[in-house]
Amino acid sequence: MQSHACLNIDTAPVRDEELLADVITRVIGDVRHIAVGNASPIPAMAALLARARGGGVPYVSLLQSRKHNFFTDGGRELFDCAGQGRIDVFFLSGGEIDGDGNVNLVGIGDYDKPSVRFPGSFGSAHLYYVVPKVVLFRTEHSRRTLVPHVSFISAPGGNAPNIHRPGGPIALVTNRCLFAFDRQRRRFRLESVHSGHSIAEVAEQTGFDYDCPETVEVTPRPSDETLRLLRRVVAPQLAEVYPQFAAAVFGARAP
Amino acid sequence: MQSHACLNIDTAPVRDEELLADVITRVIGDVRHIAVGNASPIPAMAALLARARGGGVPYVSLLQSRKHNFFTDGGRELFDCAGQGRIDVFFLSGGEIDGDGNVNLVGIGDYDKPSVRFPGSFGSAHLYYVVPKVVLFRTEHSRRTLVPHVSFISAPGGNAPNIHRPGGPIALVTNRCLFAFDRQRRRFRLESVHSGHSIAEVAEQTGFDYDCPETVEVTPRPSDETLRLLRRVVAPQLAEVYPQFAAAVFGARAP
Amino acid sequence: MPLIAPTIEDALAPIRDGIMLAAPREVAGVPMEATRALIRKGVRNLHLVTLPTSSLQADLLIGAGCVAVLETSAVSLGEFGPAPRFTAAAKSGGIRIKDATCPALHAAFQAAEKGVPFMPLRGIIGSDLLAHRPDWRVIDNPFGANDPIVVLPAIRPDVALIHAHMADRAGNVWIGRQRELATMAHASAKTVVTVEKIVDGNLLDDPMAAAGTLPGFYIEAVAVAENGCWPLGLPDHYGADLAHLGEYARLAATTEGFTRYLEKYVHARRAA
Amino acid sequence: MPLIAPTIEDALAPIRDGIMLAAPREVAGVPMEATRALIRKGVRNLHLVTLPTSSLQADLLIGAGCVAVLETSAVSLGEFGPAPRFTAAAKSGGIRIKDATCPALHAAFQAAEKGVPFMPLRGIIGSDLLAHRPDWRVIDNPFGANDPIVVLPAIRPDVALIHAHMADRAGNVWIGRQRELATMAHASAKTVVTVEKIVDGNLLDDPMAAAGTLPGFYIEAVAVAENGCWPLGLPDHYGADLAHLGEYARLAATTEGFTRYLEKYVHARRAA
Repeated sequence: MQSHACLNIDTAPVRDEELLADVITRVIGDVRHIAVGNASPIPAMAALLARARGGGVPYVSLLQSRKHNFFTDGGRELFDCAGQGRIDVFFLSGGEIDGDGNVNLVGIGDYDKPSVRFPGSFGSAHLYYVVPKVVLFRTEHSRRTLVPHVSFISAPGGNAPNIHRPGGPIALVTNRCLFAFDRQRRRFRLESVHSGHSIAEVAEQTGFDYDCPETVEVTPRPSDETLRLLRRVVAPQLAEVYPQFAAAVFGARAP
Repeated sequence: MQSHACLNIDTAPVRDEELLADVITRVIGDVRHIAVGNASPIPAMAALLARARGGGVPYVSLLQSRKHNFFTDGGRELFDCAGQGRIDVFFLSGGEIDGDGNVNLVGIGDYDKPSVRFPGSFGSAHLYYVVPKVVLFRTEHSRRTLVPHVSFISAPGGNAPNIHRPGGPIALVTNRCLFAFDRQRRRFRLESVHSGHSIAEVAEQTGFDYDCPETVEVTPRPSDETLRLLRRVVAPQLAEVYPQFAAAVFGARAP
Repeated sequence: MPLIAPTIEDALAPIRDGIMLAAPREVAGVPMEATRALIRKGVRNLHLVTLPTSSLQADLLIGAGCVAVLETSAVSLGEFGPAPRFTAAAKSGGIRIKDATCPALHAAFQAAEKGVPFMPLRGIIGSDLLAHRPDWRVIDNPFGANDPIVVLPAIRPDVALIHAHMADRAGNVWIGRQRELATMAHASAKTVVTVEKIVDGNLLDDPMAAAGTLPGFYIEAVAVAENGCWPLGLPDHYGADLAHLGEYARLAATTEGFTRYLEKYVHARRAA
Repeated sequence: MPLIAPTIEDALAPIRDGIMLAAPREVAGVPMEATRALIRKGVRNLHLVTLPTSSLQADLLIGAGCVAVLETSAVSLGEFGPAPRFTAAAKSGGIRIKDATCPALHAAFQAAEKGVPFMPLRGIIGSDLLAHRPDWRVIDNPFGANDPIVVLPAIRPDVALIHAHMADRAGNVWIGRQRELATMAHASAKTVVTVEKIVDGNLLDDPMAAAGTLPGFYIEAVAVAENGCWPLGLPDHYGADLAHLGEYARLAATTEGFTRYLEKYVHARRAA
């Protein structure tokens, strides 16, 4: 298995996860500190990729990691750190995400007897407000997940101007495309479509309205150097926190 | 010096400090946790005496000690612990103390250009409110220190009934006497006068009004067992935090 | 002085029907052996509050019928998918859920730690959480102008139940970086602890160890539970039993499967 | 990444005239060598805020004319009596004093740490402190009825200056039980540290050391200052120089004596 993986490590075709991590890293841009919450293997890949490229910069905090996590003040430090303005990037997903950038992590239907129940809001109802660059991420891009209006707003995409809100969404990355988010207008715009997918397919599979420019680029393929970093540097780091994911995607194990 | 101290350790006459510590320990009664702040060697003696008598009970926290201090959450833990209702006894002094139980740790005269300036209020403006048994302590019993009305209220002896205040003063111990404090009436009552002092002298030297019963007892002399504990157990412990005091009073040094 | 309890069952005495029980997050060293003992004890109607999230522990307690009210920011099995018993109970209305968000729970425990009635927190406004939390309020920031801010009432659990690597005979418990366990203990009336081992000496005597130690002063009882987080991991000491978690996720997907799981792994196995 | 500064002077670059500077309490390991370097640097008009009290450090900075505003719960030399330069400056009106009470300063730093604009605190009502702190407010407890409570605005210093036993080359600093130093760093825009020594390896790699470590993430610069608390002590490492403190108390009792002290112990002695 190990030797097999080594033979192909730099020449294997681009995996979907690699493309998405590369997109996310590009969206993030230059920052000082990227934090990644629970159950977010692809955002974790993206954060570790950013650091691998930067030679140790930016700081990366993987909430469930011991190694990639400098916090020593307990579970609250992530949120305190964000409240201090010291987290530049965070990731949120949602059972539902709508065109206003609202995310639903609670459930569908009557709150007391929901037809669908999600795990819960985690830190979204704070981090979405105070982290300057929140990247929404959902690998299932369908009318079931990207809806006109979420059933329950765990955290809203925007607020009235008098609400203290230095942070909010900057983009939504899915398995089909990249949307940018315009905070002033509270509206998504299709930015690029991943190779193998189409503008028409995105329109068909998206439940909310968004802006669609005349021409939309194809999401660039990750560079060979990016693939090398993902496979040789990031994958083994990822295996500490996401052993099943890392094994399934890369055949990687923690070093 | 050591051998000299040993010869007389159990037979030396009662020192003033020993009498006061014994009085304080009696006033405290049975409690779970006694905390002692900065610059309070005699209250520290009393707390350590209580623990020596109880064979390790109650818990004693000397704020400036490493050995007699279980706090591991930084400087705030004392106050948090008090806010939780987990400190039963604390000690306060004052540059001035008045008959309403108000203490002044700030200064005398115009606040911006005081004629006398004290160090500051320390934790009094919180602890006095939340610790059930606060013992006021002042070794200089004079009309200069025990005044009709303090110039500046660092912390008041009582509050209006709607103010959350589970704690407050229970007694005032001085070099001349013991006053008990009646929280309902916000007034001191002379409880006992120390040997060598008189009721008339207390009246002469006290600047505030207080209740004086027909007969006032002489403060009991510490028992031989108490003196033994103070000299053999407490004094060496005290020397860790109050080296100058312990050396001056007991000729004791930290073990 | 804390009780150094001869058995986990003895240590769990303060955890009675109907109390508010505080539980640590899923990566902080979860007292799973004690959780199984609680289920065997048959405790009922718990108000379970997680600081701030939970995984297997909450799911197991909910599935076993121990929980009436659940206050949490999320319950999930992480890589193993949704927490099936939590999800089923939520959908059937079998438990009352007080949905929160992680920093709100941290702040509410810190309010109790500090003995204040509430704590402010940024965010939350515009979230539907607010509508379902009548116990949360919005006030005007006293230091701002037209600046609404949420205030959260203090959470004061009856008992906190935690697991840690080690304790000494004075009941001092080494919690390391899991500082929220100290806050949890400070906020709770009583704290019950299981540990991998009891060590000689006093943890507070060594400055290095003391920095990560929760003083025995706050502790009601300590009992030894070796491998006490199994099948979850104890940070820095042992990892999770992934195969077992996979088995749990499969079995707990149905009521019948969950019953079999309980019989096999909870009722049939007494505490070591 | 934090700067591992070649000299204390280099590390002190962020401490400029007029900033709000946070200082640790007198028993938490006071950066006295750095304080002398600040005086030599001639920094002026500091807003010095102590968490929550101070002794020699504040007295020295005040006496040397570095301080315009002092926010503190108390300044005293403890067993050596009142802090003479603080007392003199207070009486002459040479500095503006914002009198506080210890837990108010802890709470206000914690407010900044949590990114909230204020923190409530019990007590204080009925104290004259309130009248002299127009920046403190009384509100009705939103969860009570007729229950006034004080709220304190967050304190966000420009720079925190602390001393600790050791740091590693990544700028991680071992602060042990002095947890308020972490809060101070979290609350402050920048944190400057002096340490007894720089150690090899990474403090965060050892779970025991990590529990008492302030991550380099929060640190601006670290410089070595051996015996850096002298004449005060460093908890668990060395005690105070009592003879020297006695000499200070005697000399600082007069302006002339204090000037002689500065010449002898501050200006004449460069950092080691």
